[in-house]
Amino acid sequence: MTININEKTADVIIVGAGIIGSASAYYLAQKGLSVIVLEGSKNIGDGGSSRNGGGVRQSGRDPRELPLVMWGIENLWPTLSEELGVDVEYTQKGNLRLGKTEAHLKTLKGLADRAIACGLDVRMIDGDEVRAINPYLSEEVIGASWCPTDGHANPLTATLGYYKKARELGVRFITGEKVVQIKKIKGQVRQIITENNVYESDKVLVAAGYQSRKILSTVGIDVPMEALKMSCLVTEAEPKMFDQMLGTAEADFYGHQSKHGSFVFGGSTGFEGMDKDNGRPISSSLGASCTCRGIMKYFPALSQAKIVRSWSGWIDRCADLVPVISPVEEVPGLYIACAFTGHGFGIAPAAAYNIAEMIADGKTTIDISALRYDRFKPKL
Amino acid sequence: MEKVITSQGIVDRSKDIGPFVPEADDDRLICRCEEITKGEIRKAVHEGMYTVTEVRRYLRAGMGLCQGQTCGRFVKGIIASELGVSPAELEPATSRSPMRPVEMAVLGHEV
Amino acid sequence: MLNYARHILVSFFIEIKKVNKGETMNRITEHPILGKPEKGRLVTFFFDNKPVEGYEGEPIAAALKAEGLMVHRYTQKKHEPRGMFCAIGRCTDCVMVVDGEPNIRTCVTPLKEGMVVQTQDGIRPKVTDEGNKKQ
Amino acid sequence: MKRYDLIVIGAGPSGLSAAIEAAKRGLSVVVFDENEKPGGQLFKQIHKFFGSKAHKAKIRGFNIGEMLLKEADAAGVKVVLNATVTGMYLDKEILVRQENAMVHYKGDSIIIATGAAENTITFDGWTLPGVMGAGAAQTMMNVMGIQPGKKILMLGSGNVGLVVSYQLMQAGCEVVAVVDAAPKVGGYGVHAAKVARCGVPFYLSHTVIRADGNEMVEKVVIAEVDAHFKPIEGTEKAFDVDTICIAVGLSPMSQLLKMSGCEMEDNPKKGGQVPIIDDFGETSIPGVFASGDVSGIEEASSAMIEGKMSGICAAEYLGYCTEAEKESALARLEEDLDNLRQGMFAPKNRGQAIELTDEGIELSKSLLTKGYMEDADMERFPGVTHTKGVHPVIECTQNIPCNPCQDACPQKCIMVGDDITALPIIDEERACIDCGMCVASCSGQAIFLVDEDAGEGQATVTFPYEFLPLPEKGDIGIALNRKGEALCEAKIVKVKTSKAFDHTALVTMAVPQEQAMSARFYRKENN
Repeated sequence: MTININEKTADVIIVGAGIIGSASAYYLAQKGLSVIVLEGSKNIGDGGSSRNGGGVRQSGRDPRELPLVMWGIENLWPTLSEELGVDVEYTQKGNLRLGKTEAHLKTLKGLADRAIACGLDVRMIDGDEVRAINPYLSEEVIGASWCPTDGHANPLTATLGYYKKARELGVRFITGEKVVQIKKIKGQVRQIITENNVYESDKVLVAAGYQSRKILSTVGIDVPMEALKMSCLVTEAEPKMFDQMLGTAEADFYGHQSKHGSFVFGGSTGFEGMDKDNGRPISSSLGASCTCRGIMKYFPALSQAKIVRSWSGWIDRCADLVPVISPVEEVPGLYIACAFTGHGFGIAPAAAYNIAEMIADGKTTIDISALRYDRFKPKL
Repeated sequence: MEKVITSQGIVDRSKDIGPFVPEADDDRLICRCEEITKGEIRKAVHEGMYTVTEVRRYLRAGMGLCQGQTCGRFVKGIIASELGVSPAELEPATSRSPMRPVEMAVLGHEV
Repeated sequence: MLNYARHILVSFFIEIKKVNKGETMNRITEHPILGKPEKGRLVTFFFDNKPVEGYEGEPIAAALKAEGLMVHRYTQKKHEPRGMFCAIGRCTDCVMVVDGEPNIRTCVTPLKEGMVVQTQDGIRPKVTDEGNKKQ
Repeated sequence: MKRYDLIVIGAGPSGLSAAIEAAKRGLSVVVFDENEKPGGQLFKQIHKFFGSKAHKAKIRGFNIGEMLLKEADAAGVKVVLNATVTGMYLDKEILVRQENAMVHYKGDSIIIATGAAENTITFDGWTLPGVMGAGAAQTMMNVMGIQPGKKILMLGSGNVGLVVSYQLMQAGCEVVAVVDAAPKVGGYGVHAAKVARCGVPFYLSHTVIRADGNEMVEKVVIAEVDAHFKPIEGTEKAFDVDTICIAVGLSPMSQLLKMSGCEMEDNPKKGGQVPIIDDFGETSIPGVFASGDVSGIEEASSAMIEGKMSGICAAEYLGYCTEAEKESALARLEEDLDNLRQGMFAPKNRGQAIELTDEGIELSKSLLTKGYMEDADMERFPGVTHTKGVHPVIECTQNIPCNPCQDACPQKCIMVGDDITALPIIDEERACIDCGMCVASCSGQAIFLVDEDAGEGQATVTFPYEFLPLPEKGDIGIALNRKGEALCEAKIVKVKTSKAFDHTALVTMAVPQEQAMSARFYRKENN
């Protein structure tokens, strides 16, 4: 395919080259639309797409987004590596959401019951059954929710895989192109103004993570969300121990062992939302140590595993912890996909597939109307 | 030909950087830890991985035990050469704590 | 994780005659500028199940190098030999399995009496003989 | 939280110098270093340093390290070893691994002096055991007390490659060749000359093609390169070696600075990623300084001065000295630093093709391309005279910042002048008393005492000797020329050692008169 690189118009312009933007571009290109993706940073997938624990899970999710992720796990994830020509390391060996106290089990049961009502195969198991599935877990674990169809994948290769495939299909990705304004012409979205250029399209998808809010405000739209800094760490490669995705009721850690052998674990300090930064997602001096202590309570056997790297990133936490995936009728031509609240990776293929349908066809395979941008109401 | 990286740091990933042409030293190891070759890195550039960070994430070059302390320069140089830019125009990979591998039991033991 | 390796090997070889008698294949015994090196106590440790002598507190890699032992590990993917490269703990090429723990940087890890040092194969000890098979 | 006025990261020449200056002015100072021994690279450097008195010239690196440690101790600096700084965070906080625990510290100011790491190059077989950094070899022999190998090829003719080649021979190893892709020797000519006169061949415009061997290096193949550094087919040469040392420059270890959010730049002239700093090392974060190699690759001598500057600035930043005191101290240091940054090897002259000395004398081409001077080159330099009786012959032919020879001579025979990069001049009016202080004081081992007519058709040549075993009076051996080739029979007539010579022995040999200006080294056996 020959691409005119001076062309600044396309059928659709996407703001943000994370996994949502890249995958949406891929599915739109499959439908024959021309797409330009504008990315403010120098790297593809520089936000939450490269800074997450790699979970591809249904359990623990809100019923409003559950149908979407279930559909993706059924229809997209199993063949994704083949489709993209990149090993996304998808492993569907279940998710254990661990509890150490009765209160934890109550929380887990509440989540499980909600998911069962949506048709998900998830159940509560006791400590012995937990250790039958994962013998490395400590006696402190007294129970868990168990969803055998959950799993994990490599967010780095999955994001870059979508990018690579979309690029092959002719999608133009432009990095270092920071969008500062969306401008309507005669009542219709038209211009996408960056620090250095002006692009034009009748359809714009804003998928810029926490930075979406500022961009959306230029056309008078608001999504109640905030940037929240989260931290992860990675160990050296270790002999194969287990395949499951792990999480906890307390959310003190989550993660999995990657195909490479390294463990990728996220955790929290309790100061999330209060952490300072210097304009970059600089790690807190307390985060990695705290996460290690959390992990060792569950996995004493990992105490000698060496941490080689830690990192932090901002998630786009929504007021109700569920993403916004929506057309914006009051600003014709504008579409939103943001506020994934730190669990946007597993749902990304399904979300992007339906976003492409939403933009190209005006209707989606899965009903995502519960994720509309105008759903937010005050509590009283 | 216009440069791949503009003076404002804008990179159009669809700009033609020419085809991937195999070279005699493609089998040479560059990343000693993760055993990534020069050819793999060069190919990744032609698959769209234009930054040190992207190559790192795509191939694991520089993500092993030493965290790219030995190969970082090489990876940057190879990418720059494929893109026809100076290595100084590319950002090196981000520095991450801990600077040396630390056991979980030690990292978790703050005094 | 593999910590019992040490106990097995120490008890297995504690009575066996030392093979090297502290010979100094590569040691500099007297240097024109630095004079005679100050060294710690001569101790026995185990390299791939063989008792070897080295000086307490010197880097494990130094004690191995003194005996002419160059190959510290074989890589995971291509199974290629690797040895000391930077000697300051940065490049991580000299890692070995020490007292059951893999990926120990031997160029900066001080030698202790009775240490069990094994050639690393990928991320595990290289299976060399009976002692390893017992694991 | 443990807090200090100043935290210094890295106990090398720069870090220790910074800590001393700050502590002297009353700051509470802690220095962390990940190594078991302090001193950084100084403890690997067993050669005598260049410079002037202010730069601790003619003192061996590891002794400078000892001096700095004593000074630091006296000033009340706390030096913590085996302490790896694993991260640097907001509010000038660092996390330090000490033993099996992590300790948080905050500094009201932080000086990062983490130094540099060795660069390498790739070739087929570069991952084989036996291929190593020249610095690694230096660590092995000078710190660990282990020979890096028996037969070694050195890749790189910069000062590191040359100095380490010499040190390898001092450690009893054989250096089979010094190889460099550049057409000219990168380091000081005097360093090259002392390696060449031991018989080590130089292969300029050559590079390593591959290392062969099953489990470890057994052979190395080099080849000549063209103007574009591409190997020329058919020029391959093989050497049986067990070790290949790579000395192709250094890169700043600036990761902590980048992590902490200091503004960085990629500056090839400074060796890579460096923080953007002012003239005295302050980064974009107020109170955070970078000094020594981490802020740009230079020498230990300049790193010490930069460290002092940062230490003084940190003191002023925290109100421990006045701005006026700072300014006057900095002015003196700037002069010292400026002195070091002169001459043909100055940072500003990097990459320039220089053919004449400052004095207008044509440089020796043979020195630049083969590592040694041809006899005919010698006569045009001011250090070479033919006075009657014993007299110094100074084979110092490049403008390098160094002047200890001028102070060493009690008779004032040798003059460098105020410009310390000037070539030494012999004052033929003043009589040499054959004390040998100039020979021992020359960090470049470029001074010889020659008596061109010692009677009976013999001449005597006194040369510096830093190998074991020492020749003994009465030994008969072979005199070598500057290239290391056997010239003639030589008889050892005197071997002088002295504490003042600091481990440099002065060996005097008698050779036939006509070899007086050619014989420069000695070998016991005839190979």
